[in-house]
Amino acid sequence: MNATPTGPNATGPNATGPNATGDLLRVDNLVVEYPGKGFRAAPFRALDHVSIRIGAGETLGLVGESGSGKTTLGRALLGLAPVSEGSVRFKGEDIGHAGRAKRRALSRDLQVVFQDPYTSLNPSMTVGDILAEPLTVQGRSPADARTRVREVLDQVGLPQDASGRLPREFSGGQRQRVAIARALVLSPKLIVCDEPVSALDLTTQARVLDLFLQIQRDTGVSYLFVSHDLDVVRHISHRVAVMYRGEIVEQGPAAQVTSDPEHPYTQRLLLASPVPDPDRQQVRRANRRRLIEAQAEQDVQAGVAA
Amino acid sequence: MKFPSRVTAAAVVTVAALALTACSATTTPASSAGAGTTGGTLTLGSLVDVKSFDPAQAHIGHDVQYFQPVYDSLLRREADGTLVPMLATEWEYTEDNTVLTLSLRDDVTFTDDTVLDADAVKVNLDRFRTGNGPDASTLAQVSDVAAPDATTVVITLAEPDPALLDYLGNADGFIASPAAIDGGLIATDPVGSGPYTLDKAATVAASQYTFVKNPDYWDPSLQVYDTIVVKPIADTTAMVNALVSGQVNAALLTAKTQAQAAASGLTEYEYPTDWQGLLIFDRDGALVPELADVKVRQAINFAIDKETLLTQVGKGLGTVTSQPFGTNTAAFDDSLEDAYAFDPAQAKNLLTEAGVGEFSVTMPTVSGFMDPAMTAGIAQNLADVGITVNWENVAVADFRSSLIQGKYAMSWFSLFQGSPWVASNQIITPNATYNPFHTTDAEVDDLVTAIQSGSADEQKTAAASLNEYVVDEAWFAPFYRPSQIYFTDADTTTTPQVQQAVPSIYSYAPAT
Amino acid sequence: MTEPLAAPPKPLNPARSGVFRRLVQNPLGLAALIILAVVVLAGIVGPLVSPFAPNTADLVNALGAPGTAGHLLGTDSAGRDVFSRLLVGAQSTLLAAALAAIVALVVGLPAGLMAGYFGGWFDAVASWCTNVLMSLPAIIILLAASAALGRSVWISMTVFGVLMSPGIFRLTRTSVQAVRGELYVDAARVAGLSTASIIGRHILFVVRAPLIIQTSIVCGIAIAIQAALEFLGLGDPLTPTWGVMLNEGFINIYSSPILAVWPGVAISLTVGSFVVLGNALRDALEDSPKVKRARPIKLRAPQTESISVVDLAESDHLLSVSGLGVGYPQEDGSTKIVVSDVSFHVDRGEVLGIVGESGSGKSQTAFSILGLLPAEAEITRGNITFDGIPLVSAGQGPTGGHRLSQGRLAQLRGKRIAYIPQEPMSNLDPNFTIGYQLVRPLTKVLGLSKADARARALELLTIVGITNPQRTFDAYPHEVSGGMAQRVLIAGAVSCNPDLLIADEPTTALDVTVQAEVLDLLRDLQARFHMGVVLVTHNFGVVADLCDRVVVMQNGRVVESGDVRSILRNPQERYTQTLLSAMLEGKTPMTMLTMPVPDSDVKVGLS
Amino acid sequence: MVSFIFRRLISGVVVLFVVSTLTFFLLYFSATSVARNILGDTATPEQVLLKEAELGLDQPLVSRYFDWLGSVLRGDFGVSWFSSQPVVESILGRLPTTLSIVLVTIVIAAVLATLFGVFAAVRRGWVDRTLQIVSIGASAVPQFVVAIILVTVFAIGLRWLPATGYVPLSDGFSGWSASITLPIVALAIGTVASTAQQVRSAVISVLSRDYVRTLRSRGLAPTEILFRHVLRGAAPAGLTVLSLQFIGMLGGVVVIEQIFALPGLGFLALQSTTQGDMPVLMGVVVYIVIIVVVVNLLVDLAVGWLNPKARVS
Repeated sequence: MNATPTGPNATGPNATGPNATGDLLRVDNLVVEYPGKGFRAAPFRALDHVSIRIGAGETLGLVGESGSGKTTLGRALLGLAPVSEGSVRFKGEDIGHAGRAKRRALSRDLQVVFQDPYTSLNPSMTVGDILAEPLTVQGRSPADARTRVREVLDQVGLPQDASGRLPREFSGGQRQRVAIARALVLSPKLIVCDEPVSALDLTTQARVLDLFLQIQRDTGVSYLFVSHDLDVVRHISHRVAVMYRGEIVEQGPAAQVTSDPEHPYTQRLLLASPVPDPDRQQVRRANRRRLIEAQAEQDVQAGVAA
Repeated sequence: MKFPSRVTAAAVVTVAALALTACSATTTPASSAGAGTTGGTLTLGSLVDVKSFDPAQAHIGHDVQYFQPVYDSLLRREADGTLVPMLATEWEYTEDNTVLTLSLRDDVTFTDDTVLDADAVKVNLDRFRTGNGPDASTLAQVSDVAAPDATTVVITLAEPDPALLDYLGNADGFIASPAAIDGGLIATDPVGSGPYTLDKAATVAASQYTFVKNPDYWDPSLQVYDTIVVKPIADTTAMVNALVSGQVNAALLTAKTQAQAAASGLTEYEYPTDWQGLLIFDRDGALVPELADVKVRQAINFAIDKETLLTQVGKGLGTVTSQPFGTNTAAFDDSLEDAYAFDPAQAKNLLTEAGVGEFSVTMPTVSGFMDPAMTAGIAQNLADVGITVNWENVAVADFRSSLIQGKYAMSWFSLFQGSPWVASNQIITPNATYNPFHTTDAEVDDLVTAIQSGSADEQKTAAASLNEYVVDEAWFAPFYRPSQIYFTDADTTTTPQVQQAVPSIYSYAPAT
Repeated sequence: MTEPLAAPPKPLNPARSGVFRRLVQNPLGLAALIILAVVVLAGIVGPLVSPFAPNTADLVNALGAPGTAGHLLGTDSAGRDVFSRLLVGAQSTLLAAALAAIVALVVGLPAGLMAGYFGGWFDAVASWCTNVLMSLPAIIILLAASAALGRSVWISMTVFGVLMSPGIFRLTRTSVQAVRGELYVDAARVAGLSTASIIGRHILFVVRAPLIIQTSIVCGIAIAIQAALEFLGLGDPLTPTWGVMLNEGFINIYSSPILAVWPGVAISLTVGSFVVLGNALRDALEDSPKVKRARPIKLRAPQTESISVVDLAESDHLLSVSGLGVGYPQEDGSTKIVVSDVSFHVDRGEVLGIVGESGSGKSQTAFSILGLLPAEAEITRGNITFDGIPLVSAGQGPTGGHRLSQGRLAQLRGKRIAYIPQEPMSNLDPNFTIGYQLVRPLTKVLGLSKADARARALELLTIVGITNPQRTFDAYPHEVSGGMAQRVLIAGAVSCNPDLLIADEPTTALDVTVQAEVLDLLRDLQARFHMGVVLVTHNFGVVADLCDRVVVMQNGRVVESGDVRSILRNPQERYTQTLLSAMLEGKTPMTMLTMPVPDSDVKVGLS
Repeated sequence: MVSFIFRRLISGVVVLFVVSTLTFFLLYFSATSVARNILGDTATPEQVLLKEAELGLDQPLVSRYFDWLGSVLRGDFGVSWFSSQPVVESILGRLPTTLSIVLVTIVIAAVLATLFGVFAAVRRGWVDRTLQIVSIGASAVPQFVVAIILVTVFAIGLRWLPATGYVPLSDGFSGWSASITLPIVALAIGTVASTAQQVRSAVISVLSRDYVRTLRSRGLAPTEILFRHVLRGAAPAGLTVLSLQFIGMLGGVVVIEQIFALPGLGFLALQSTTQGDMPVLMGVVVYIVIIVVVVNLLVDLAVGWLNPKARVS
C-alpha cells in the first residue's frame, strides 16, 4: 500500500487556503460511520477524519473514485449522513448535529444539486411547485414565490412556461437546470454539487458547467463540487481535494493538484484519464505504465523494509 | 340447495333428534322388511358422523344407524314403534310403575367371546345414566339398577317414567362388552353382540364406516346384508349428489332437495316426525308485556299464513296444524287442526280488543338453520297485523341454549312430536326444557300429573285436555308438520321408523 | 451517458390526467369502470329507486319468474322482489367491502409509512407481524373469529380487513423505501421540510396509485369472502348482501335455479371489475405507452439475390453494414426510427470506434449486428454482412426483410462474433458461479470436454489479468468487484477466439483507473487474437486510446467517419467539432466552453 | 446454512406461540354456553355445572391457557368437547385427505403455471390473453360456484367422477385419484391462472435482464438460456407465490371439502366452528400454522439454494 497521510495530517499547510480566517465552511476531522450489515458487524467507516475548508465565492473540487466517500462528505454537510466525530462549521456555527428547525434556517444558505436529474425531481410535481417548495418552507407568500421562481428560471436559462410542466417533459440537461434553479431559489451561500454533470452528455455537460460558472460570477456563491472526473474538477474548481478510501489524500490549488500531483494515487488518477488524441494518449499510456511499475517497485521495497 | 344448511345439518339433526326422546303408543301397522333375498352391500348416507362408538355416548336419532349394527339393544322397536324382545325376552312393571324387571336371553355372547349377562347390562345402564352422554338425562328417574341373577335386571325408578321402555329400545339400551369398556378403546373399537362388526380396515373415520356380518349372530333374520356401509355426509347438497350419482343406496333428504331426487327415479318415503312454528315463551309478559294477554297470542296464531309457509318453505311436504301434539298420540284432536286458520283481520280485531297498539318483539334467526324465507314470511305476517320483529343473528351452536336461558320472548323452532309425556316435558311443564319462564297454572299441573301417574285411560284423557288447553291459551303458534323425506335407490327398499329420523338398519332390504 | 436500449425518448405530451386517460382508453378498464360506477350508483340511490320494498315478503308469490307481476327479475323464496334486493344489496355489499378496505388501510398504511420511512425496530416488528398475518389462512381465521366474536358481516369484514392489511403495509413500505432513497426526498429534507410534510407532499403521493390498485383488489376479495362465508353457513342473514342472496339462491337451486344467477352475476361482475380495474390501473401507471409488437421479420433462408444487393466491394471486409435502419413500432401505427441509413465496415485486426451521444443510435447499431435487438425493435432496411455471410438483408420497409435465423446467428455468436457489455455486474447471472458461466459456453458451443473447458476458463481468467483465477472461478458474481466482473466478461467474450468483437461502452461503468487497465487489456487481446473490434463509446479519450477508425453518429445517422487521427485532429463536420470542443482536456479552467446563450438545450419539450 | 435454518425455526416457533396464544384467548373467552350445548336440551343445571367443571370452564382463563400450553408441549391437544376423541387423533385422521388435495394441487399448479407462464412470457399473444382472462374469471367467480358447477356437470350429469367422498390412497390409486380429481380441479383453476400470471411477469422481468442478452451473445441455445438461467432467476418469485397460494388453499379447502363431503382438516375446522368445539378448532389452527411455518421454511431454503445472494443474508 502507498503510505497515505492519515486523517489528521491532511490538515496540513495545503488545506489552509487564503481565506483561512473567513472560511464559509470548515470541516474538521469529520468521521462518518454506518452501522455494519448484520448482527455484530463492525461499523463501516465512510469518512475517516476528513478536513476541508471553503471560502466565500470559492469552489472546492472533490475528486475520487466510486466508494471513496466523496458523496458522503457532501451529504454529511447537508445533514443527510450521520456525523460520528469531528465538526462541521458553517459561518462559524457547528451544524454537524443540527435539528430540523436549524436545518430549515440553514437551507437558506446551504443548498444541493444532485447527480441524477431523473430522480432528484419529484415526477408528480410541476417544475413551478418544485421550485416554490423551498420558498414556502421558509414562509414566503405564494405570490412572492412565483416572482422568485420566474427569476431563477430566467437565471438558469429555462423559459417561463416551464413552471406548469412536469419534470418528465424535459431532457436530462434541462432537468439539471431545474435542479440548479431549485438550489438557487433561496440565494444560498454554498451549493453542494454532487456529481451534477456526470449523467449528462458531453455537450450538455459543457453547457451546464458554463451555467455553474456563470452563476458563481453573478452571485458569488461557493461550491463544493464533487466529481469522479478530474477534468471536470480542474475546469471548475479553485482548489481541489482528492479522496481515496474515505480519506483526503491530497488537497491544494486546482492547477497544482490536477497537473502536478504529489500523491501517488492522484498521479495514477491523472494518468488514467485518456486524452482525445491517439499520439498524446500513447505517451500518457506509457507514462502511466512507468508510474505503476515504479510504484509497484516502491511497494515491494517498502514491503521488504517492513 | 339444502334445508337448513350444509354446515349445520348436524345441528338440525340434533334438533330432530329431540323428537326421538318421545315414543308412545303407536297405531301404524307393522310392515316388515327383509323378506326378499339376502347378501350384498347396503350403503347408507348419514347426515351426522358418529362421534364415538361408546354406547354411553349414544344419541337417539341418526346415531342409531352406527350403533345398531354393532350393538343389540335391550328391546327392539319395530318400524311401527311396537316393542319386541331383543336382549330382553320379557319385561314387567310393578303396579306403581316404579320398578321394571327385565329377563335376558342366556345365549348371547359379545364378539370378544365374553358372555352377555345381567352384570354386563347393569354396567352399561349405570355408565349411561351417570356418564356425560347427550342422552344421560333420559335415565334421570332411574335410582338403581340391580342384577339379582345372570338373566334378571331390576330397574328402580324414583318416579314413574312412561317413556322408559322406549328409551331401552333406543340409545339407552345398547349393551357393550364390559371387558371392552374396561379396555378403554370402546370409543373407536366397538365390541357388542350385534349383527355386524366394524371392519376397521375398510373404515375411514369421518368418511365411511364399514360393518361386516357377525358370523355367530343369534338372530340371522336381522342380517339381511353381508356388509353395511354408512357414509357421513353433512351437506345436504352433497348428500343428494351422492344419492343421485349412486354413491349411496339410501339417505335422508330435505324438502328443498326432494324434487331433484324424485326426478331421478328414486323411491320416496314421507313420514311426519316434527312440527314447526312459534314458541311463545313469555306468557307472563316478563320481556314483552303484550304477550301476557291470551288475545295477543291468539292474534299471532291468526296472523300467520301457515298454508303459504308450508307451500313455499316446506315445498308443500307436510300438513298445516294448530296443535303442538302429533297425529299418532292420544293428545291429538283432529278438530284442533284448523283452530287458527289464517285470518289477519281477526288477528287485528283481537289486538284491538286486547287494547294493544303496535309493538315489537325480538326473535333469534339462525344462519344456516332457519330458512330465510321462513324468517321473512314470519316477519311479514306479523308486520301486517302491527307486530314488528327485530331479528338477532344467533350461531347454530348457541341457538337452543339461548332459548333455554330465556333470552327471547318467543322464537321459531322445529320440534319433535313425541308422546304427550315427552312433549309435556319438552314444552309445557313448569320445568320443561322449552319453558324458560316456567309459566304454568293449576290446570296444567293437574293434567301433567295425570299423564305421568294416571292409568292408561286417565293418561289419554288428560293428554287430550292438555292439548286443547294449550291451543286455546295459544301457548304456541304451530305452523305445520313437515314430512321427513327419505329416499332409497331402485335396488333398495326400507320402512320408515315411526318417530325416528331415519329407518333402523333392520328395516332395509334389497328390492325384489 | 449511457444509452438506453429501448426507444429512449419519453412520451410526447403526457398530461397529468394521463393515467385516467390511459385507463379509459383500455376497453377492459373502461368496462370495469362503468360497471363499478353503476354498482356504486346502485348502492347510493338503490334504496331510493328500488321498485319494491326489498324486505316486503309475499310468500304467496314466492319464486316468481322474471317479469311476473312487475318483478323485473322475479321474486325470491320469500316473495321479495329480486331486483330491489339486488339494488339494496349493492349498498350493504359495497359498504361491507369498503369496511374491509378501510380497516386494511387504517392498519396497513400508517404502519407501512412509518416502517418504510423510519425503518429500525418499528420496521422489524411491523414486518414480522405482517409475515405472521400473511401466513394465516384467511378462511380459517374467519372461522375462528366467527366462533369467537359472533356472526356479523361487519365483524367478519373488520377481521378480514386486518388480514388484508399486510398487502397494504408491504406495498406502502416498499414504495416508501424506494421513495425515501430518491434524491428529491433528500432535496426536500435539505429544504428543511418536516417529516410529516415530506410524507404528505412527496411520499403519500407516490404510494397513492398502488394503494388504489390494492384497495380495489381488497374490495373484490372482500365481496367474494362475504359470499363464501354465507355459503358456509357462517353468514349474517340480517344484512342483505349479495352473498346472502346467493346463498338463498343455492338453498332453492332445485326449485328456482335462476335465483342464484342474479347475485352470482352481480358478484362476479363486481369482483371481476375490481380486479380488472386494478390491473388496468397498473397498466396505465406503467409509464411507457404500449408499443405494438413488431412483426417478426420472416426468417427465410438467405437467398442469393439478397447477397447481390451487398456492395461487392465491401464483401472483403470482415463486417460490412450498409444502409442500416432500425425502428420501433409505436402505438399509433407509425414507426419510430432510431437508426437510419448507417453504413460502415470493419476489417480483420481493425478497431472501429462508433462514437456519439445518447440517442445517437450507436448501441442499436451494435445490437443489430449481434441480432440482439429487443423483441419489439425491427430492422427496417439495410444489409449487414459478416465474413461474406449475410446477417441481414432487409429491403425497403418491413415487408421485404430477410434475416439470418436466430439459430444460425446463435452459431456465429459465441464462436465468431463476441460481445462485451457495458454494465459488468448486471451482465453476469447472479445465480451461477463465474466458472459455470465461463465453462458452459465452452462445452455447449465449442464442444470442449468439461475438464478441457475448465482448464481453458482458468487460463482465460489468467489472460485477462486476474491474479487468483481459481478463487474467481468459484465465486458468484456478487462476490467480485466491477472491474473484475468486466474482466470476466471479456474473458468470456474472447474464449472462442472471435473474429469480431463488439464492445458496447465497455469501460463506461468503471472507475477511471480501472478503465485504463481494461483498455490495456482490450488492446492486448485485440492484438493477440487479431480481432476486428467495434467499440461503441461516447468518450473520445477511449477512442484515441484504442481505435483505428471512427464513425461519429448523431440522431441515428452517421455524421462523419474516417481515420482516427484525422477525425480527432481535424473534424470536418460541425457536430464533431462541437463534441470535441466540449472536451475539457486542454481547456483553460474557469472559462466558458460554449456560447453564452445556450441554444437547443433550452427548448422545452422534445424537439 | 445451519444457523439460517435454526433462526427460521426459532422464528417459526415464536409465530406459532403468538398465533396460538391469541387464538386461545379469543376462542375460549367466548366459549360460554358450550356445556349446555354438549349435554343437550334436557340437561339439568347441575349436570351443566358438572360438565363445565369437567371441561375446566370454571377455571380462570389464564390458568386454563397454561394447562393447555403445557399439554400441547407434551404433544397433547386435549380431547374434543363433543366427541371426546383426542384432538390429535381426529386431526391426523383428516390430514391425509387435505394434504392429498392441497399437495397434488400445488404440484399441478407449479407445473402448469410454469408451463403457461413461460409460454405466455415468451410468446405473448393469445396465450397471454387467455391466461389473463382465465385468471380474471377465476378471481371473479367464487371458488364454491366453480366447484358446484363441476359437480353438476361431471358427477351428476356425466357421472365420470364421484360427487362426494374420499378414498384413501391405500385403497388403490384409481379410487383415490378419482375421489380427489374434481376438488383438485376446482382448487387448481384459479391457482394455476394467478400463479402463471406471476411466473409470466417474473420471466418477462428476467428475460429483460442484461445477462440474458449476454448469454445469447455467447451462442447458448435459447432453450438452455430459458430453462437454466431465466427459470432459475424467476423461480424465487414463483416459489413465493406458490407458498402464498398454498396458504390460501389451506383456507380454500374448507369450502371445497364441504361441497365434496371430504373428511379433511377444513371440514373439521368448519364443524368445530359450528359446534363451538374449541379444543379441536385450536388444534386445527395450530396444525395449520405449523404446516405454514414448515412450508415457509422450505420455500426460504429453496430460494436460498436457488439464489446465492439470498444465502448471505
